[in-house]
Amino acid sequence: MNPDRIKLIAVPVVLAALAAAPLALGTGYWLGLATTTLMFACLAQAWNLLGGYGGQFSYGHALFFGTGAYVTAVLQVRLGLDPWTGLIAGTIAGGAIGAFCGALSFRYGLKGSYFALVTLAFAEVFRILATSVPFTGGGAGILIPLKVSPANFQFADKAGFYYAMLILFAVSLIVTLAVERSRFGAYLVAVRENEAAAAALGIDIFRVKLGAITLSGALAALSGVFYAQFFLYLDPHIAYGSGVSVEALLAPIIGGIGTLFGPLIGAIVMRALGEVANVWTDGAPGLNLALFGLLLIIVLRFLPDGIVGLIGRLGRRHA
Amino acid sequence: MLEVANVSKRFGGLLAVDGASLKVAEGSIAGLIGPNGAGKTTLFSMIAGAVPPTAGEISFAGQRIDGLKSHEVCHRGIGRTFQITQPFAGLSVRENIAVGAHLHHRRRADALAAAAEVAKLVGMAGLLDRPAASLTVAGRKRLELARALATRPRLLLLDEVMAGLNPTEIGEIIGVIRGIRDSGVTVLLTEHVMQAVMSLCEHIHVLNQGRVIAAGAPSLLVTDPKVVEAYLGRAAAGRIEAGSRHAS
Amino acid sequence: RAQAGTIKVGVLHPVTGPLAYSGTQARAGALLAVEHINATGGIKALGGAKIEPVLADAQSKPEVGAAEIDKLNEAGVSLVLGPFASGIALATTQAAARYDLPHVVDVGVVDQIVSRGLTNTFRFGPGFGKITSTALENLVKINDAAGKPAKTVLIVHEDSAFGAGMAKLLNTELPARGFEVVDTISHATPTRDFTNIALKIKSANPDLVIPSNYLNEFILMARTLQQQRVRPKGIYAILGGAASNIKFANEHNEAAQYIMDCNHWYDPRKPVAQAFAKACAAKKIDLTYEAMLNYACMQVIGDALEHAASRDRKKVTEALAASKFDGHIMPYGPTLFVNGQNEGAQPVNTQILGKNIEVIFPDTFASAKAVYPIPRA
Amino acid sequence: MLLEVRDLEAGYGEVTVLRGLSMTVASGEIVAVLGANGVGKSTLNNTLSALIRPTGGQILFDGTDITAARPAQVVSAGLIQVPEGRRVFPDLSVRENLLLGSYRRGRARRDANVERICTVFPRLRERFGQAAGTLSGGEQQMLAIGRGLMAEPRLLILDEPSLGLSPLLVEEMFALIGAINAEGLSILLVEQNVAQTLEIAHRAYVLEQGRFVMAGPSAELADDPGLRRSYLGL
Amino acid sequence: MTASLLVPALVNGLTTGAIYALVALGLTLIYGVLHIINFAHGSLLMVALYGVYFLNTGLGIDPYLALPIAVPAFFILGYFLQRGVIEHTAHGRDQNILLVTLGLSIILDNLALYFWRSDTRTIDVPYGFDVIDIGVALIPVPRAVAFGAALGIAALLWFLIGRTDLGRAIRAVARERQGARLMGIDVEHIYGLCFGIGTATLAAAACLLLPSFYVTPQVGHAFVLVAFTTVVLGGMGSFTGALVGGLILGLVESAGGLILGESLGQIGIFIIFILVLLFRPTGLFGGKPA
Ligand SMILES: Nc1ncnc2c1ncn2[C@@H]1O[C@H](COP(=O)(O)OP(=O)(O)OP(=O)(O)O)[C@@H](O)[C@H]1O
Ligand SMILES: Nc1ncnc2c1ncn2[C@@H]1O[C@H](COP(=O)(O)OP(=O)(O)OP(=O)(O)O)[C@@H](O)[C@H]1O
Ligand SMILES: [Mg+2]
Ligand SMILES: [Mg+2]
Repeated sequence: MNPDRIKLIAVPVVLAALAAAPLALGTGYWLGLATTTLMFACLAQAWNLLGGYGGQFSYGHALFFGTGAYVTAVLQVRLGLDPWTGLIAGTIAGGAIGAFCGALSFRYGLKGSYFALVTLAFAEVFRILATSVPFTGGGAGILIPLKVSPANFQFADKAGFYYAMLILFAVSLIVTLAVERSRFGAYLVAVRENEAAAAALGIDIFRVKLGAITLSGALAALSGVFYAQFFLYLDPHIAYGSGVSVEALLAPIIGGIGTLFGPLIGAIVMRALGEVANVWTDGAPGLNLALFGLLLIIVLRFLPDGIVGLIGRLGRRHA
Repeated sequence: MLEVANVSKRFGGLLAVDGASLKVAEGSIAGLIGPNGAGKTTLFSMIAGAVPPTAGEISFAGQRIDGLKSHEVCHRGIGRTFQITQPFAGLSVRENIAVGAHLHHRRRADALAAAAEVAKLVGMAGLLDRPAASLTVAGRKRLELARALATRPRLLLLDEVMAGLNPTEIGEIIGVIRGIRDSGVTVLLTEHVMQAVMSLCEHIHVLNQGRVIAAGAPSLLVTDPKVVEAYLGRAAAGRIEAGSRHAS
Repeated sequence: RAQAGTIKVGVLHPVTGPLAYSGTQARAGALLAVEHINATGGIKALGGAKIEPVLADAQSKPEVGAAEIDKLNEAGVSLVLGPFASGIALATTQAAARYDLPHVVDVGVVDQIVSRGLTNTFRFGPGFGKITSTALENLVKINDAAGKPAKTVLIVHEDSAFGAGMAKLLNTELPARGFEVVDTISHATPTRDFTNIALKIKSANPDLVIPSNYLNEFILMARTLQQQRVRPKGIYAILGGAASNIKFANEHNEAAQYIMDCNHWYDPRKPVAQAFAKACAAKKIDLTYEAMLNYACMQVIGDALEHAASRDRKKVTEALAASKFDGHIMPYGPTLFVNGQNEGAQPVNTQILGKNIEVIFPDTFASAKAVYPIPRA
Repeated sequence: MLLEVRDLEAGYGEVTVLRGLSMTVASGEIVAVLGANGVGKSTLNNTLSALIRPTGGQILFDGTDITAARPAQVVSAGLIQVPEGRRVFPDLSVRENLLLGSYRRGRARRDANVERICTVFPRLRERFGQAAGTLSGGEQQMLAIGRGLMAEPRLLILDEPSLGLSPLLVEEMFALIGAINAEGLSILLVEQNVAQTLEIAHRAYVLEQGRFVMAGPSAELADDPGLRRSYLGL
Repeated sequence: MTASLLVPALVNGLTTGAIYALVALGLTLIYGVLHIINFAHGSLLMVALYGVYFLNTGLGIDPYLALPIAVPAFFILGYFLQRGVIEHTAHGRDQNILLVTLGLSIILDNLALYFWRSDTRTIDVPYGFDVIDIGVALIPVPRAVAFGAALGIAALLWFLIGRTDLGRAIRAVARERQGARLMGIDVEHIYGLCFGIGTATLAAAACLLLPSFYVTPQVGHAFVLVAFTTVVLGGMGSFTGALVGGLILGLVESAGGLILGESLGQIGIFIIFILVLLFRPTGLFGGKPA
């Protein structure tokens, strides 16, 4: 069977498995962990679209995450809009910021580390702005009132949040699959591999990159919107801090960059490493995180192409 | 079909192309030769829109194309290969060619099928699933050609696609290029392999230090002292003449 | 009833990440109290059951804090103490509410923590509003007592939740009390250099500087003020990270002299408090407000467990809500939770005098008299 | 023997490219290796230069076993390769590229060597301060050869040196190879330009499917009908 | 705003900028020349600060006198980090290098937290509060020393990279490894040396910084971002650039803080950064873009 076919079957299977997961996870810690894992997987999926398929590494995906989160929160708190409208508005805002930041950087031909750093700088600018303007609540942050009701994107039990997040993640996964199978996807990969050659084959590099960053921004905003609704509190550091940007790129690299399931697998593996590190060090503060860092390096040492790369290699050996 | 008029390109203090003019007739195979560093690749890059000319005009099929971007030039129907090959290294040969084929095929499956067709044309059918990164120099040159062909160009710019091939392989690729011309594509090529240039080209331009110093039929140029001195050298000129006398 | 064994209490703080210092101090304070309670017979109403602290680390991130609540819930804790920072507290109290898990908040000063109607949430320390109003009242009193040397004020604050909120309040309140705010300078955490701020203060030449920031920045600021020869009549910190930190007082004695702070602090006259201070010294725990508040919170928890005489969360919640405990080390009087906020809670004023941090206000338990304005040789 | 290769095997991962090669280069010789595209000529060169670790066999250089040596040691011993595709340092100037040629060897006469190379390739002197990455293809080829010569090699491996050079320069290139050989330098020459190569080489090997299928003095090979058919297109 | 405020603020900006330059010098070498994005830079600075701190509190060695101890020690540390850890884990892939250095920084930060606790530590040197009065401003002595040192170190690195064989080899390796190997350049060794030198400059920065700063396990983060900014602003791999870039950032931050307020003033750094990237992506002193 060719790989394209396998993926078409694998996507519904994986989503079904994720939908069934709460049966095994119970309603407590593990379900909560699974929910945040999906949230970061969605963010990672967004990063992967731009970084993995398009080769444009961003160090500032917090920019989109934070924008999605702030837009819903502000609309809800200041204008009294409902969170579902906020979800759409946040996603659009994420895409718009992506387009804006992309238009500026790609228009001027920024590539590689230069692009990476400009995204980081944009995220910082937004962090400082969010600290300094009044309608975001400034440094004191913004608090979404607690009002449990599904119409209000606040679920009484954890499973509600889990399924809400699963739907958002499914969107990001299916968008990625669609991109992979489209002309746009082929162009995106070509731009990643060699811009000069891509241009000579009729590809408008600027437009392809712009499309990718817009889409990526919108998807990343999805996870930000979810964060806001799940935790109900935001401050500039939570939304635009560099920690979020690091999370966004860590998972795809561990999982397998430029692959469909890499971000999900990477996000799961990272949480798993974190848990292992906790257990082995008995939660000794600092030591557990240090061990997590060490495990990260060890994974890289033995899996240079990420976990999906390993699976691919094993698959080839069996074939 | 293609008309280059008084085009110049300056890199800092260096005038790489200096008021060059040339014309390529529709349906022909034209050659551009000249010593290393004469500006041939630079001229190609300007035609293909990769580098903007400092001065001069370029028109294609009656329309100005200087000032257009690479991809716009490609959409007008000009394909090019790179002297220093530029494969999409992480992709397979099939996927490489499919990128070109997408210009006329929106659907992925169609593009992949078209890629297989083109590969057959350039003799890469057996290599379709090889990663481009593992191709040898010769393989990469063919891939360049295949990718450009897949965009179905009306004019094809070939920058030293034969360098690094042995005489037998050169013979094969000459056949391929003739086939391309016969299918209605105009070809402009630069090459240092005289055997190929002589047998393929109907009309040749000689570039030296950025200027066109001679133009005409191949047989005439071999005896042009300016060309011999700047480019061919006496020994090669002698060999070519001997060769053509031998053949006729 | 032989109900021996243990009672699990979640102790949740940010012991890694940017807030690690405060989190570690807080944890140390809580554990010290557990040790004392257990050493003195545990929870007698439960047959001398020992308190078993279940440690959790919020890693200075709200989402991790919330996940840790899940874990603590599964570990079967009867209640949770923590988590030092406001941003984290908002997430953890909400997560705990899902399990009807009582949550005693130690520090988090943002008032929304207790104004959201979560019945499981009890904040032992004072909130924002209380701290500021007390700070202002005391400021007026100290200033009046010294013959009103200060008329102009300059505010320096860090720009996240607590500093920014503080500054906003001060800006509306100070003019009402006869002070003129000549400038308000906000800065990021971390800030690498305070020279500009020092220069601004020098040029604005206020009588009084009111800083509100974290430990590292406070240290840098105090040192830079000294370096740049900036000499206001007084430095009156509100929740100033270092002004109530004994290490700062020792290591930068010259720069630290006469700095006043309005902060959480214990009542040094109480014997329990003195015992606590001694225990801290023995264990080499820095004597800071994080440790004090958490020690006191755990004392309150111990008392509530006695009254609940049960591990059941509902009973514990009820006991906390009804708590009238008086035996803790803080200067609050009997505990009284109204809508989750301990009404008696209030900050006190301290001043670094020589090598010591002395309580200078309120008079009822002051250990020294305020030296203000700063004497100039 | 300056270079002696016995039963050499090498490849990439699971793919074996060289399947047991044996060859020699004597002092002062020009030895050519001929073969179609992709048979492994460059693989052979890179194995000799220790960029690829052989999976079997032995390489002796001037009597010492260098099979397991590191690239730097091979260079120190005087075995220098001018690689296919030039591999000049794109950000460095022409002059700096040349200077790095004598990173391990020939430092004492560095300035004199730069001078000598610029006399051979006057084009390089004209482009002395220009970044090598912006040179034309042919100019880069000259630079790569010049850089190789800066190391005062004892055995120079040239991988398709005429690639992309104008006929005039190809002519000069072969003359140059002859000239430096006349000064006593041994040369291993990999070329597609079979006719001219056989004119100047003393001996030649023909590589097919990972093995040498023919070897002998150039003159003999040039007359071999099989070789003429498959490599000279005659 | 009066000149009496502006002038000392600008002078202060220059001295702060020199510190940024100091931290950025090592980064520009590793990042600009070898194209390794070293996320562990801040953490290594933190380790260096602890090192100097313990030399001072444990053995009573003045931070300035610690230079000849700390600099070689950190050179060796950097060399072995590259040869022993990064080289083996990165497999030559850029994204892996990024992760390895990220992993290293997580490890270092948290081991520091575990072993040295999260306390803020400072040292007291006799000249800590001494100032040079230049009339318009007071310059603290430690700042003046750091300023001079930044100039000196930048010059030294500039000479090393631009004028020596080692420097040429480093630049050669950056873009053409295979070619470098064929010239007998030991690529892995050069990477090690380069990382070592970059780390050694951090040790120097630590010695110069400690008299007027503090150490915590988190301290590196305060400098990383601004160091990256400095590198890009100056042009990757350019030491003059790092120096001038650092000074400019110091000035911008100082002036921005004065005009917009300290908090919002930080935005100036990033806006300058974005503008430079957009309009002169090679930085002020950079050559061709990579
Ligand atoms: N980006 C650039 N910057 C500076 N000089 C350049 C640049 N590109 C090309 N040149 C110079 O322009 C001249 C012409 O180069 P070009 O590549 O067009 O030559 P060419 O005729 O294709 O030569 P060859 O036959 O060797 O490929 C050369 O001298 C080269 O050094
Ligand atoms: N890095 C690589 N990874 C995998 N396979 C490779 C690699 N490099 C070369 N090969 C394969 O090894 C074989 C020999 O390649 P090599 O480059 O040695 O040939 P060559 O004789 O030099 O060809 P050419 O005349 O085209 O330069 C080819 O089939 C090629 O595809
Ligand atoms: Mg060319
Ligand atoms: Mg080869």
